[in-house]
Parts: sequence; C-alpha cells; structure tokens
Amino acid sequence: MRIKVKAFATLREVLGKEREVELKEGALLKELLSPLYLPSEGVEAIIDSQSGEIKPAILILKNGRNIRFLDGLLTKLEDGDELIIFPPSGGG
Amino acid sequence: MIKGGFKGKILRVNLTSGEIRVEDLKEDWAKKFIGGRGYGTKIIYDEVDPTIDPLSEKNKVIIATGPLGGTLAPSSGRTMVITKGPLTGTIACSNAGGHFGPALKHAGFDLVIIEGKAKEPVYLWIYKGITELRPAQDIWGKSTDESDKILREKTHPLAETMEIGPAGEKQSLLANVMFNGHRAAGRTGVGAVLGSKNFKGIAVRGNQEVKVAEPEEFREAVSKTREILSKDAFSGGGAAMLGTAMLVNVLNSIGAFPIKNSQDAYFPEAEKISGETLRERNLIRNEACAECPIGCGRVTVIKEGKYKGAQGGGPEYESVWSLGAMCGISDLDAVLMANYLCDKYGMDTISAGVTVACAMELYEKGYLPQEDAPFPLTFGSGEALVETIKLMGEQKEKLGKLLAQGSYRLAEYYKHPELSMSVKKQEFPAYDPRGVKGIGLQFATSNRGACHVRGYTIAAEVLSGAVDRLKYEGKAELVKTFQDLTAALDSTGICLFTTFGLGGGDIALLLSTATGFQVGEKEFMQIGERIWNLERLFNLKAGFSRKDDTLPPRILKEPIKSGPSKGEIEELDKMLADYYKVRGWDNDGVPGEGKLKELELMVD
Amino acid sequence: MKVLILDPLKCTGCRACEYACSFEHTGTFNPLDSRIEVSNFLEDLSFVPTLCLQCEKAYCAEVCPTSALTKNDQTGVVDFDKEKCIGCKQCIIACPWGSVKLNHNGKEIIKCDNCNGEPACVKVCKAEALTFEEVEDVVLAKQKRTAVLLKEIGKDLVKGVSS
Amino acid sequence: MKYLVIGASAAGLSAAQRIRELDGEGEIMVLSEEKSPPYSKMSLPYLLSGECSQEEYLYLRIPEGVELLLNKKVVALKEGRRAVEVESGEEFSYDRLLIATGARPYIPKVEKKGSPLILTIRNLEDIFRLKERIKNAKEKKVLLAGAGLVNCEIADALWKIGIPSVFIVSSNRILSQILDEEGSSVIESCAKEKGIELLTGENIKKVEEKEGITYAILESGKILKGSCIVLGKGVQPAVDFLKDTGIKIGRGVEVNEYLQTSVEYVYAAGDVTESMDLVYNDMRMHALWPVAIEQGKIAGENMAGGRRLDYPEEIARNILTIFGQNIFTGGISTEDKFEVYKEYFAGEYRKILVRDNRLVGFVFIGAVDNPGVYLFMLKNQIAVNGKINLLLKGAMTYPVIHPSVRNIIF
Repeated sequence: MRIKVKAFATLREVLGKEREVELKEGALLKELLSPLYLPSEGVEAIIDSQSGEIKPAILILKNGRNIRFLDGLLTKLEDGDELIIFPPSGGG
Repeated sequence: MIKGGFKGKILRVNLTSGEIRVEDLKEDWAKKFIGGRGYGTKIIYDEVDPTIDPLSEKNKVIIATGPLGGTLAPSSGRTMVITKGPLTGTIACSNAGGHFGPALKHAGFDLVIIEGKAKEPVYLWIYKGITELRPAQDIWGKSTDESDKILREKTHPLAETMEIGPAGEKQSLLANVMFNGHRAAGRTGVGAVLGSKNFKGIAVRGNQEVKVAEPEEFREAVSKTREILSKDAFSGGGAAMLGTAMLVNVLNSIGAFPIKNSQDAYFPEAEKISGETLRERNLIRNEACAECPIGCGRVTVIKEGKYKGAQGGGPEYESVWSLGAMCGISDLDAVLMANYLCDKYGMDTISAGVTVACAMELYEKGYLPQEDAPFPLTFGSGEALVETIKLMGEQKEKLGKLLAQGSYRLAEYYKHPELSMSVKKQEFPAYDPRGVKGIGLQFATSNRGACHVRGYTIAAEVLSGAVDRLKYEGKAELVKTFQDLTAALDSTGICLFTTFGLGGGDIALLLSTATGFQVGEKEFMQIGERIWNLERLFNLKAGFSRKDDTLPPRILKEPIKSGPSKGEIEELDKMLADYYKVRGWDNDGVPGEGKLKELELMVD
Repeated sequence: MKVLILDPLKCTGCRACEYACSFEHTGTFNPLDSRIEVSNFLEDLSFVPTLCLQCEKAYCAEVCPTSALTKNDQTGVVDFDKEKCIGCKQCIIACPWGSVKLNHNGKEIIKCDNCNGEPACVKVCKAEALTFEEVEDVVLAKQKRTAVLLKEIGKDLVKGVSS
Repeated sequence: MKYLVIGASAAGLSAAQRIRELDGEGEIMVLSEEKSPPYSKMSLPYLLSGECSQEEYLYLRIPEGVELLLNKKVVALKEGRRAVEVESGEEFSYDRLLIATGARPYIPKVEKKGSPLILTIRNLEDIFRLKERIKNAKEKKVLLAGAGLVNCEIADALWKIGIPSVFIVSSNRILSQILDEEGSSVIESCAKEKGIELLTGENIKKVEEKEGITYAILESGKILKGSCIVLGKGVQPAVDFLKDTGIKIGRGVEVNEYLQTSVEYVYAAGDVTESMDLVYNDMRMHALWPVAIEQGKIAGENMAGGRRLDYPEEIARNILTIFGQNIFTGGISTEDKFEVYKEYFAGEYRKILVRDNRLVGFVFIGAVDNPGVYLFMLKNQIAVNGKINLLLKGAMTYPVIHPSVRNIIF
C-alpha cells in the first residue's frame, strides 16, 4: 500500500516536503517511522531514541486526526492514508 | 509600599479640561489585580458606567503596562488598552507588542487614563516624567506609520509612539490602536474610542529605571524562564523561523481552517499562504518585541507584481487567514498588501478580513445588491480584497461606511445577520469551532466577543495534542483554566506566547520576585479568575446575558463540508452549562455570591 | 583572548542586551544605563547594536586626565576605574563611536567592561547577533575589523548622514 | 638627537611620549617650572569639590625614558645656540625644542588696600590657598570676578562643599564665551536655585581687607563681603620668555600645519599656540585639554622625524557639569547664525547651527546624548542631509552616520 507523508516547518529540512512510501498491507505507524522508510535524521527528530516514543509536542496527523487519539504509534495504516507531521508549533 | 516592578504612578489625562494629574498606584489593587489588563479593568469597572455609549465622552481608555514591563522578563513588551469596546459593547482589553509599554515605565508611569473629550485633535507627549497635551490637527488624517513618523519628528526621534489611524479618527468599529505604526492592539474597536475623544496618540520617552524587589531571585527567575523558552522547540526556534503563520498548515491539516466566511473549513490552497511560503517569498528579517527571545515578528516585502515594493510588519497567522483563506484568497501578495493597508488605516486585520468575507458572501448570495458594490465582491479575488479594504478604511461610499461597522452590522443591514461570523458582534479568529470544540466554548464565553487570545485552548487541543479536539468532555475546565491564566498573564506585561513554554508557576515566580508580592501558582490563577469575573460583572451590567454566550447558527448547524473534519458541527450546549458550573456561576451565567466572596469581589 | 562580535543583520531589535547590561551593572533596568545600545531604524525595521570596540589606541584613555581609563593588555579591555574618575567627561566627547556614555541621569560615566569575561548581553541574545568569541591574535583581529569598518565608513563619510 | 620640551602638562607629556615611541635612542628632557610633579590642570576644580578624592589621581603619567626636571622656569630662548636658559642661569641645549608652556591667567588692574586676597586658579597651590583662605575667613563666601569656564566650575565646586559664592561679571551673563543668551539664562537660573548670586554689568574697582574680611567695592558703589576674590578673566599664552626672539606670536605662538614655529627646530603645542578654526575659518586659541594632547602627539611625531603629520583645523568644544546641569557646546555656540534650530523643553536646551548642509555649532544643556558622535560630525563636516530632528534631539548615533555598519559583522 502507499502512504503519503507530508512534513511542515522545520521538519521539511529533514523529511522533505512530501513523499510517498510503499509499505506492506496492515503496517502500523511505528513501522513507517523508521529509517527503513524515512531519512534517519527525520526519524531522529520525531522519535525519542531512548524511550522509542514520539517526542513531546510533535504533532502527527493521520488524515487530519491526531494519532494520539487513535492508537498512537500502533495506529494502523491503510492504503491512501495521508500522514502529516509538524514540529512543535504555536500561534495566535 | 511598592518595592519593585511597578513604578507606582498613574497619569490621568482629562481631555475636556486639559488637566493632567499624577496619582499613586493603589497597592491593594495591584495585589488583587496586578497591573495591565487587571488593574485597567478595575479602573473601568469603578469609573465607567457599563451602560454608556462607548463612543461618548463618558467612556475612558486605559493604556497600561504590567509590573514585568521594562524588565528583562522574557517578552515583556506588552501594552494593554482597556476601555468599553464599541464593536462589542463589552469590556475591552486589547494588547500589543513592541516597546511602548517599557518606554512608559521608563518615563515613570504604570498606566495612563484618558478621559473626557478634547475640542480639537491632540496628542500627549510624555518626556522623562514631564507631560504635555499638544495640538494634533496636522497629524489628524494621517496613516499610522506616517503618524508615528510625525510624532517622533515633533517630539523625539527615539520616542515610542501609540497612534490611531484614519479608521480610529472616523470611529470605525474595527479601529485599532497602533504602536510605532506596526504593532497593533487590534480588537474590539478600541481605536474608535480614542477617535471619539479627538485623541491621536502618545509619544513617550523616559530615562528612569525600573527596579525589582528581589534582584538576585529575579535574575534567577529570568534565566530560568528564558532558558525554558529557548529549549522549547516552538518558542526557541520554530516561531522565529516561520512566525505565527506556521499555523496555516497545522489548522488546515486538521480541517479547522475556515474558508469563504466559514462555509467550509479546509483550504486546498493553504500552502500558498503558509508561513513556509511567506518565509521563502517575502521575509526580510525577524523582528522581536521588547526583551523577547521568541522573536516571531516578521518584516516582509512584496517583491513582484502590482504591489511590488510595499513593505511592512507582519502578517500574523490570523491576518493571513482572515484576509486570505476566509475570503477564499490564495494570492499572498494581495493578502500582504491588505495587511499593510489595515495597519496604515489602523484597522483590526481579523475583523477587517472577516467583514470582507461576510460582504463577499452577501454579494454572492445576492443579498448585497450590485448597485451597492462598486466592483464585484467575489471570493478568491485578491484585487477585490485590497479595494474593499480601501473602501472600509476610507469609509468611501455607502458600502465603505457599512463595512467600517464590522460584519454584524453589515449583515444586519442586509437582513442576514446570521452570515456574520461573530460573537457579541466581534469577528471570529482563525479557528473553526466545529473542528476544535473547546475553542468554540471560548469564543462564546469570551468577555470581549469572539477571541482566541482570551483562552488559547488551541495549544492543548491542537498543538500539544494533550486533549482530543473533537471531544466535548473536559472542555469547560480547559477553557476556564486558559481564560484565568491569560487574564492574569495579560496583567503582568508579558506576552501570551511565553505560555507555550512557561506555566503559571513560572510566571508567578517572575511576578513575585519583581514586585515582592508573594504570589504562588494558585494565587496567580485566582487573580486571573478574579479579573475574569470582574469583566463578566461589567458585561452583565452592560446588559449581556446567557443568550449572548453563543455562536453563529452556521457553526452550530451546518456541518463542515470537506477535509479532515468533514461532517462536524459544534454542539455548544454540551459544554456551556458545564462551563457556568465550573465557574461557580448560575444557569444564567451570573457569578454567585459565594464565588464573588471567594474572589473578594463582593465590596464592589 | 575573547572579543565581542556584532552581527547587525541578525539583530531583531528586542533590546534584551541593553536590559541585561543595565541590570548587570546597576541592579536595575534602564536602557540608558546600558553600555550596549541598539539603534533602531523604523523606516525599514532594521536594528544595529553598537558597543565599545575596546580600541587598541583608545581616544578615551588618551584624554583621561586621571588615568581612570586604561588599556588592559591582558584582557584587551579598556578598563574604567570609577574611583579615579572625576567626572570631567572628556572621554565621552573623545570617543567618535559614542561608546563611552553618560548614564541615565547624566552624572556618571559608563563603559563596556566585557562583564569581566562573561558578557551579560551575549547571554540574552537569542538571535546570536552578539557573540563572545575566542580569537588568536586580538590585535590582528581588531585591526582587521577596524579596517573593514573604516573602509565602509570611509564611503559613508563622503555621502553624509543616511537619509 | 636631543629633544627638549618646555612645559610638563598635556601637550608636553604627550609629545614626549610620542617621541619616545618613535625614537628609542634620543635623549628626551622635559622642563617644568612647577615644584610639584605634573598634574592635570583641568581637574583642579574637582579637587576642590572632592570629586577627585585623592591628589595623586591628578598626577600625570611620565612616559618611561623621559627625564623630567622640576622647578625649571625657562626665562629665555637662545635660538642661535639652540638652547634655553632657566631662572637659575642654567642652560639646556636641544636639537629639537617644543614650547608647551601653556597659558597664564589674565590679571586686570585693580586697586588694592591692605592685604586683600585675590586668587587665580591655574596651579595646584591655588586650590590649597583657596581652601585655606575659606577655612580661616570670617565671611564664608567667595567673590568670583568673571563667570567664565573656570569660575563657573569653581562656583560649582564651592556649592558642592557648601560654600556660597557671588559672580561679579562685566558682561550681562555667565559663560558668555561658550553660551548664547538662552543657554546662559538656563544656567543662571540653575545657579540661582543653588543659592549662587549673579551681579551683571559690574566690575570690581577696589579691594580691601578689614579684620579678616575681604571687601570688594564695585564700580556701581556696591560693596560685597567675602573670604577672598577669585579672578577668572581668561588666560593668556605664556610667552614672556620668547620676547625678542624670532618666534612669531599672534594671539599665541604661530605655527604651521606641522606645528613648527617660525624658528627652525622649534615646535609649539597646546594652550600656548594659536590654530586654525574649522568653522570660523580664522586663527584662534583653542586652549583645550584634548587639543593639547592631540597637538602634543603630532608635534612629537614631527620632531622625531616621523611621517610629517599636518595638524587638522581645530574646533572649539566644551563639556562640563555645573549646578546640576550638563553643558556641551561645540563650534559656533554663542550666537545664532546660518540655519538655527533650537528647542527648550523639560529643562533641556538644545540648539544646532547648520551651514551648507553641515553642522557648524551646537549647544546642549541638560541632556547630553552621544556627544562624541556630534563632535565627530562637526570635525569631519559630515553632510546632515535633512536629519535635523535627529541631530537636534541628540539622537545621532554612529550607525546613522555610517549606514554601512548595518550590514557588516564587526
């Protein structure tokens, strides 16, 4: 299956603006977020290497939904999913 | 005895009599309400009848700094403008960055009260504690950046200035108060109040020091808070890189980015007006307000096309949205131009953009007849945007005059008030409540009409993702916490953006060491709650009630049509009663006696 | 030896350096008590921090009648000894850069002392417009800096004040 | 090479220092007529006020490898023999000579009776004498004849130590040599506030002493009582010993652009010389401390055969603090000429004069901002280009003059 991965702001420098990743059916988010599929610098920026968890305030959306309120790193991916990753941000 | 932080002096300027008086800051008030928004609200509450016409001589305007202004506390450059707002009729407090607040402190004053009405246009010159009201006829009518220049020419080249533009002079309800021509206290029409008083602005330059009560402890608190902000990925880097417009892609990605007067909440062309694009195409350099390590300010230029060469501060996220997406526009140059024009006229970019969007929908639906429109007001047209802003700013023709009264009055005139995306007649900021539930409750209950910076739940609902944006549970508490925190924070003189890194405890520590008042996190939050309730009391007396704590029908009934939040509506009722309960108010949104006693507001 | 380096293009105009400097030296906040000064150009929103260049041949030290100002060869700093200063103010008119200044009430002479090797201004400069850098040969580095500065300034002098 | 310097003040010592830097071999000798080691004369009022807490702070640094001889008052120049003669008859020869004898107070003729004390303030002993006189006097008040720079500084110093004073001036205002009328009146009102009296259009006719009290009888008939009289009527170049020599003297010793006098191998620097004024465009005395240092340096350089440096045209400038007010003047400051811009607000007086797009004079009283930059602008005659407001308000900074610094790392 193919997953679209988009990055914004500072993460564009390490992940690129947009890419498509080919994964096996039924793969989990955790599998995608690895140097196998993404530039290792990008993975380092997202995942805490010690705990293996997503770094605080990194926002990952699957089709617009924060994956924290899905199944986190265990969120199941489906063909055509759009994954968006933001570095910590704020505004007003 | 004021030990530090505050200067301890208030300047009262009566424009009717021309008398200028120096008064002492009341220490017990400072303890209960801090400075800035809190202290200013207390003055308005005590001295201004809530039922008056905001544009009458009886209204007053407080220009206030907080105890952290003029110190090294991070981002301590805020200046608050407090009055009864003419756009909403509620208590109004708008605040701006820049360097004016600190300069006022260095000139010896914590705040300035402007009352009465001058016969002829005047401005106030404050120099090293010496004050003078001077004629401003020859500055009247000038744009805010011109006014800033002339004021500095007439007073001191290094003076910090506050000014209204043509919008304020003509009492447009969208008029803001600008600082040095490029920082805005934007909302609720505060500029019109100054305009109604024939008051053009203030130039200030001082030479006094600002002391803190506990220098060593304060030094540590400053290092600690600056360090936290530097380490935080947003305040320590992201904000400087992309400015607030970095949010364009974030809000659009979750489908809570209202477009075309909130007819939908997903903008396929968002990238064209994003912070990333702004940086690539238009950014000249970053600008920071006083003592700010975050440095989110943009200095931009239009490099090509019709508006080539135009240059200015901003735009902020909210402006990119209101003048861009909300009007269906992806032409960034037109958005920038409209933003610069709003600043020149002295108009709130959020309300201006949303009002244009409202006019466009009225026009496209045929409610705004073609004979009233000097040109086609079509969604997506950058040219129409810029021209409409000019009409609005100059109040030209019938439409210009209507636009200058904001979207609600415009839509009401054309018999479709439901098309105004506003609460208490103040236009929405850039978040669709249908896609972020808590912010809808915040818009509905905000004491100055629809507003994001009275309680920025977006931080938790979207940015940190600490809570689920689409759930209703817990949002009442969340909104209350943010509202109280912000009310207290706005009273200290530092910027809301510090709260992306700092908690109430950190700010309370800065406050305590600066003033010598012993304020912990709990007390700090309680001060915020006290201010919030006082503002509510003012509004209740002004005639507002539960029925005004609502959202436009579109938000409550029309589901989002496309994007990640497709199908969502905002069920405000699921949160409102809860909110009143959490606040200790009755079912009509009136603070109970118990609550007022607890907050020591009973005597009032 | 370390020297303060300024990069005006990075300055965001926040003036934290001025406040840090004032606080370090007086314990209170007053930009007029700061040794470092940010010039703001509101026309185009650009900012230039300026501070003492610690000249090798310092005009200020040359005219000081009481040797209150002396060049310290160890630190490279032109030291100011407040005790010896009588307040004649010859130094402030001697410095063409305006880097030896009067304080906020116009009574005392103030001058950058590099905060004894830990400049407070650098610590708060988030934009990194100010840095404190180790240079091998200070005299040479300074000569180079001054040469660049003077070359540029030479062009300016002919044109006059920027309009 | 034998270098001889007459006078051990700013010009003499800075010349000696420069010569030493350039010529490691030659013999350098400095002669001083005073008994005390060289000290800074401009600092004397600060010693009186106590702002200079220790006398030693006034002592000037003697450059290494320079021989200083005290108590050697030069009485004659023997140009033919390339030597000078001192009071004791001793002679000192030279290959290169620098005249840096400075100036002496001008003393007008006044009738005296008894042993009235009339002081001038030029030397260290003068301060001790004044202090002593006040200490012993029955009437603790100093009568100041003249209100020039020195007397104003003395009045200020006296006020700081709690001694009242009275100005007796023949003109109509104080500091008339450096201020315009508005400026003077600002300072006069400050003086008045501090309890310092001012009598204008008056001259002392007669001075008497009775029972330890000094009486000044004025031309108007008014009689004033005081501890003593301090004469502050300006200075004259100290050139007595140059009489009947080939050294040309105008207002002061005449020098060319290399600070050479009309006699070969003889140079002059400091208060004793006259120099071309940049804005007035005529020869004037610029008896100023920093001018003396600068001239000493250049004379030293030329004497030691370094690059022949020509001395730039000079600018009058003064900075002082009296009666709680800072005063900074430069160029044309006593009159309104050319384009005049002025402002008086919040106790601060500012004035600038612009001629042909160039700053030619200014007066700042109260706030004195960026004075070095102003002097730089004046000296270099940098085009003002319409930045009048910036200039008038004291907001001229070097990044404004030098826009290039906005774009370079330094």
